[in-house]
Amino acid sequence: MGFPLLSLVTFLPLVGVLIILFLRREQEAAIRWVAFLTSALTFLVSLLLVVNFDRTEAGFQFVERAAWIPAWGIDYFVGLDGISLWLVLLTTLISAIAILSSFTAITERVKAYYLLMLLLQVAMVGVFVALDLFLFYVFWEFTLVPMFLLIGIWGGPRRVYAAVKFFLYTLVGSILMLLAILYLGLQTGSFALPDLMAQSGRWVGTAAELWLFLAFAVAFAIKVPLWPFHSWLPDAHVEAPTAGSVILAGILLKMGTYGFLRFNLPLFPQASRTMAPIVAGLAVVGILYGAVVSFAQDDVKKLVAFSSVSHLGFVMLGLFALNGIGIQGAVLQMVNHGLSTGALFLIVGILYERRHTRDMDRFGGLWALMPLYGTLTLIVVLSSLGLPGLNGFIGEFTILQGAFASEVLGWGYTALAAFGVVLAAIYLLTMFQRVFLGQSRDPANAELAHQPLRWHELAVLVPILVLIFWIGLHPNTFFGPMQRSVEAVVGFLGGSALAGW
Amino acid sequence: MMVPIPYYIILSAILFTLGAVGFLVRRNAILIFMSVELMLNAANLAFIAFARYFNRLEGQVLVFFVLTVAAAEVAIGLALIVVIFRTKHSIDVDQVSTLSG
Amino acid sequence: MDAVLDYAFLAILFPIIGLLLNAFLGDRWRERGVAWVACLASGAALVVSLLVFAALLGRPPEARLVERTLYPWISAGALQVPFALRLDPLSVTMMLVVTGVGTIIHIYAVGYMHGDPRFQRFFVYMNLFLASMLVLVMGNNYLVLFIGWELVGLCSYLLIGFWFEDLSKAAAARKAFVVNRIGDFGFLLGLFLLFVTFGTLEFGPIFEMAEQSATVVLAGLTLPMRDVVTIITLLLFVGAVGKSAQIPLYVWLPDAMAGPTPVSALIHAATMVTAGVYMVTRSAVLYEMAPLSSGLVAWVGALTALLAATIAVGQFDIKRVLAYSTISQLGFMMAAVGLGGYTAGMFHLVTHAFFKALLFLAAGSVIHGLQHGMHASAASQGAEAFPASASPLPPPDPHDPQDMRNMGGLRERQPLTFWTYTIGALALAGLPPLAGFFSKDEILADALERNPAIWLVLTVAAFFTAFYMGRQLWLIFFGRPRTEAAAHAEESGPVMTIPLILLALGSVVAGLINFPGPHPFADFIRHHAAPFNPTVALTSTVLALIALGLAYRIYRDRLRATTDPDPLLQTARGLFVGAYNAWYVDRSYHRVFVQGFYALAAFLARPVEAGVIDGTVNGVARLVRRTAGQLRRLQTGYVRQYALAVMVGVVAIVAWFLLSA
Amino acid sequence: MDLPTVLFFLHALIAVGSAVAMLTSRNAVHAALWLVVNFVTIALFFLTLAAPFIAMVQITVYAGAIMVLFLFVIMLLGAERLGGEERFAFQRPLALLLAGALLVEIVYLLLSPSARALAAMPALTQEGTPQAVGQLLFSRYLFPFELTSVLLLVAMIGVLVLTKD
Repeated sequence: MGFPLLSLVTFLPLVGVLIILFLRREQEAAIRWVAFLTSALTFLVSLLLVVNFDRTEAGFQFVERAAWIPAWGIDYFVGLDGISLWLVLLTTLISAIAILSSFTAITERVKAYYLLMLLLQVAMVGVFVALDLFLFYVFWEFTLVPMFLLIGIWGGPRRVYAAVKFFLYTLVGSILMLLAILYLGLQTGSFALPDLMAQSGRWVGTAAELWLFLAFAVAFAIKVPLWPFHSWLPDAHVEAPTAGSVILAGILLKMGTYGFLRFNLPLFPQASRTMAPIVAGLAVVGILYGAVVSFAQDDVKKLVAFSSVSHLGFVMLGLFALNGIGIQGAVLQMVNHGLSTGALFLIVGILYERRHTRDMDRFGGLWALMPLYGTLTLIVVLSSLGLPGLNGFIGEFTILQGAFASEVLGWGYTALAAFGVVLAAIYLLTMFQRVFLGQSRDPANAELAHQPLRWHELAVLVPILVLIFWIGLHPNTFFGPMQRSVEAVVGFLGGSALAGW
Repeated sequence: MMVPIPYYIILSAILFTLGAVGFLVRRNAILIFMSVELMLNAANLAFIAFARYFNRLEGQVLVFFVLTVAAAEVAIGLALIVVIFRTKHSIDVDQVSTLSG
Repeated sequence: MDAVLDYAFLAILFPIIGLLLNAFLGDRWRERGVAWVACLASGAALVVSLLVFAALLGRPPEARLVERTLYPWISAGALQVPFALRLDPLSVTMMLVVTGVGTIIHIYAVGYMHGDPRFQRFFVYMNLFLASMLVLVMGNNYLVLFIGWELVGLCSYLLIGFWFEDLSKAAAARKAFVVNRIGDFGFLLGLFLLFVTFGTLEFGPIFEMAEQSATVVLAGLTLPMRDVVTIITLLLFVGAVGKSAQIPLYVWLPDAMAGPTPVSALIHAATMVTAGVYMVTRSAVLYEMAPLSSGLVAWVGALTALLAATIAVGQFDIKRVLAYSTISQLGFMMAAVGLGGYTAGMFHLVTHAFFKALLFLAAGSVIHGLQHGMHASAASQGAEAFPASASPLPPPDPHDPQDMRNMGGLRERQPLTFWTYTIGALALAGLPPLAGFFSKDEILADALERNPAIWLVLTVAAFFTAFYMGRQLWLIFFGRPRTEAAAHAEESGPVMTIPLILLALGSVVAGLINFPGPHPFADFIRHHAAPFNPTVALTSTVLALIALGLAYRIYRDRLRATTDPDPLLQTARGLFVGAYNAWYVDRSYHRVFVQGFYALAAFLARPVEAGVIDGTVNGVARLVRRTAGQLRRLQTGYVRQYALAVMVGVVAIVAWFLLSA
Repeated sequence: MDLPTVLFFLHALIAVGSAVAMLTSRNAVHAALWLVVNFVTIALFFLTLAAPFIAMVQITVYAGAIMVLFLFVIMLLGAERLGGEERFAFQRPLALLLAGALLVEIVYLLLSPSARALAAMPALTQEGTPQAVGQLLFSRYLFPFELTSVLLLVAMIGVLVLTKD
């Protein structure tokens, strides 16, 4: 075991926590900067992971393992493969962006806010690097608390309702997962993922496999959220502060899809094959349903929230295509959604901070008032609706191609899901039109012309835009390292999936 | 000739039950506390009896710890009673039901 | 010379550099700097295209296919898509059309857009369009083609909604994008099926495999290649229907005229909308294997040609007439390629690019002139009061510079525009020796040879074409000015008229590239060309002359005031009103699809989402709360009662021990 | 019946009697004094069970320190007697019933065949002298022993915090 780089990336934000604890509550600027610099530093350190990543290796790298609760075979066991690599990077990036985006938006209880943000970051990275199921569960649940508080304290008018709903809904699923984790641990005597994968013969093919699959699936499906378990999401998004929404959409939802990919597929391959048509069916319903409902919203944030339901449907469809193309597309789409939807929430936040409303009927003509802002929004909107040349297209195309080529799904899934691309154009362009085009419908908008984007608002959007173009034009930077790991997962699923169809 | 262990245990049980009864029927917070002490003592008696029977000193060590805990508990408990008395001007436990659901 | 081929990607790169320069630095320059950058970028792309053309000509005919991989674009599992270019006669033809017409229109737009506050943005979009269109035509696989395909759609969206302060223009832009997306939906499915069938998306290997293997194994079934290809080509055609505005997805194109006129000329007449024709030609191998698909292509094209031509007769908006005319001409091209007349289709694509761009630009010049006239006349007199008219159609808006009823007599005010417009119109009507004559004639000759029914439909459509062009000429340029604005209209400046002259020149001589007999163009793109058919040529020329004469008889001096009803309204009232309303197709679509979608969205968002899905969740929560409300009564707060409960538990547990022991 | 048994019953009678007296005293001070008696008798039992150290601790800590604390608080609050009526009529009979049931259960358990083995008392080998207990406390149970110091500290601070005005 060499230098514990992965643990460093995971726990580095705690340094910031420690420093902030020693600052006085009134030193708000110092607190902000410490929080931002810590998370920015974490992001830079996490870049070392990419640099040192061995893309020819299918298994886990940067592995660290130490006994934690030896009596029950629980270890502190972390590692990274080509799939979690990008999610860890996404987390460190989005966390830094979310912290920077709160500089002017959060003015109350500043100290507590940034402490929670940094703690949340630790937990989220932990989720993506944990290889011990128990450790995973601890990190998984630990993300709930800071998020609960972020929504509940700094949220909108119905924040308490939204926070409690978010907390309880996700907790219900997690409990089933805990039971399944304990069952697995007791069966095999180990909670380590590689051990469990090696011993999966114990339950594969039995009725237990199906139940275990379902127990994990419910937890993850609520987190994703897979239709029809999504109704906590719009409430949480609408009430959460901007940075909370960014993190929620950008990272927390990915924990669900990541869970499916990391645990459900390799541990329960046969159940995955059996259940694939059902899960993919729900995903397709989610794609269409999310898109149509999104169209009917007046609140921009709610619109974006429902669009997440639709986009995550694509990710789920790709995963349950159960072949290399679909899964690679799904992993990339997780990153894409984190960037695009995160950016959309940032954009809505910028507007909300100035106008204190998100009702689309009260905007209009904003492109003329804020040309740069309008253009940036348009790029993000286009990325979100899957325009070729930008990131969304690569993900969606690969997913749909994977689903089309899938052994377990019929062509109908792809056909219906592809129609979601049409619907995405409808609701996103309608949103753009209602907010940015035409004439202003509220005289209060005139002030916006005098409030151009501030430096930190640009600073949060620019890196995202760079990545939007990068992924769109050269996706192989991202496909390359995940290739082998995805092949390994596909290998567990059996069949000729390696070939692609 | 020694007194057999069951005698001690039965005595311990009787004392324990008496303590429980005291806890349940008295309203005076201090008396309730005393009943708790009685129950602890009953338990201690059982510990010592078994320690003698098994010839193990661990039982006695445990009683030692129980005594320490009891001391701490009494200190805190009585302080609580004092605080309650200050606000409610009574130590009748039936006067205190703010935790009612 | 071959070295040029390695640098063909520069054709795409130059406009990209141009747009980046203008986007990031353009606000520091004045209009002049922006214009120079944009036009030079476009001109550089033209030069590259010409050099590539020359390089290809320098090679023997069978070696005129060069592929250059720029970099591997997508490698996900088995899906391997390179970003690669394919240079062959077909793509070079398109490159020349795109960059040639594109450069001329860029120059024209410098004058047309002069003074617009978003001048810089306009040229950024235009350069982006050029780059995207070049990606579309130069890609060596369907996915790269699709990038261009969607990006030109984006440019179309941005440019239709260029004056987005007008919500109707923004809505037209969205409509265009969404309708195109519906087509792209089919196209995407076609791509998926192509990939699972052939394992690649590159043109070369696909065409080779399609021709060589008779069967294909899909999802465990062995299917005849012919059937699979039929499905593929049908799906791809859905995309072409959207992009090239064919029945039933043509409805976006007339609305797309909301964009600035140079955009209508470049995107919505000369280049982007022909992408569907290009795609079908590119996939000729596949379409030839699937008679069902190509038959459908031909019929959809022919019917679109006829339908749009009839609608064009009933329009008053100068650009709408041209828009429906474009749809109609695209129908001609589609019919041609559907019938296997790829040469004729592509030939018509080229000539049409010239004369339709010319018509649009000249129309822009007319509009420009009329706007000047309006400014001039507004100073001398107030708003004109119009008497109510008895017409079933709404009277013209006196401030609409595009309504032909507000024009008349412009021949004298704008002579250069008049002459170039006339050349374009006659080329479109198909009079010899103009370019349109040769290309249209070749289509008709092909049609008569292969499918006389389609020939008949197309001939009728050609008749209507000549008629509505005649109508337009008379309404705009002849008679007396019907408004003050028309009387004060001014000729446009040289930056606009020189492009008109260039395009007019092209409209005259472009027919030469596939002059009957040697058919040089057919040789170049290596597709068959129908021999010259004197009967067809004579018939269509005579019909066109009759139609023009008829228009002259009907419209000569009949409209004297803006409120005078159209003469056709008296002779064929029902038909004219129907044509004016585009046979109510758009309206029905709105009723059924748009409002249906609104209703569905409202239904899902309110009763279903709030009631059923969230209702279930909140229902469970309410149930828990109610149960808890009952259970909380157990928590009396009396510590002794809690103790009693504990005691019950103790007794019970001990009893359980006793009984189980 | 031999002497130790007789003495045991005598002692037991005092223990139970003092407990009952404590329960039934109306005056809290009396109850506390009865409890002291009870504690002392239990300390005597400890002596007979070879636990002299614990017996001494019992007397000093319980009968001494803790009970003094009780008496002190009773005096401080002046709450020897409680007025008012029992509000829950079911509390007392139910309590007696449950206590009786528990007692019956325990006795039954001790009379069960498996408990017979307890009857024979093995010979004494380990006496709970201060030295023996101390050695155990400072060796194997050192950590818990140290923890009790923390516990007592916490209790001390807790009391100060709670009763501070």
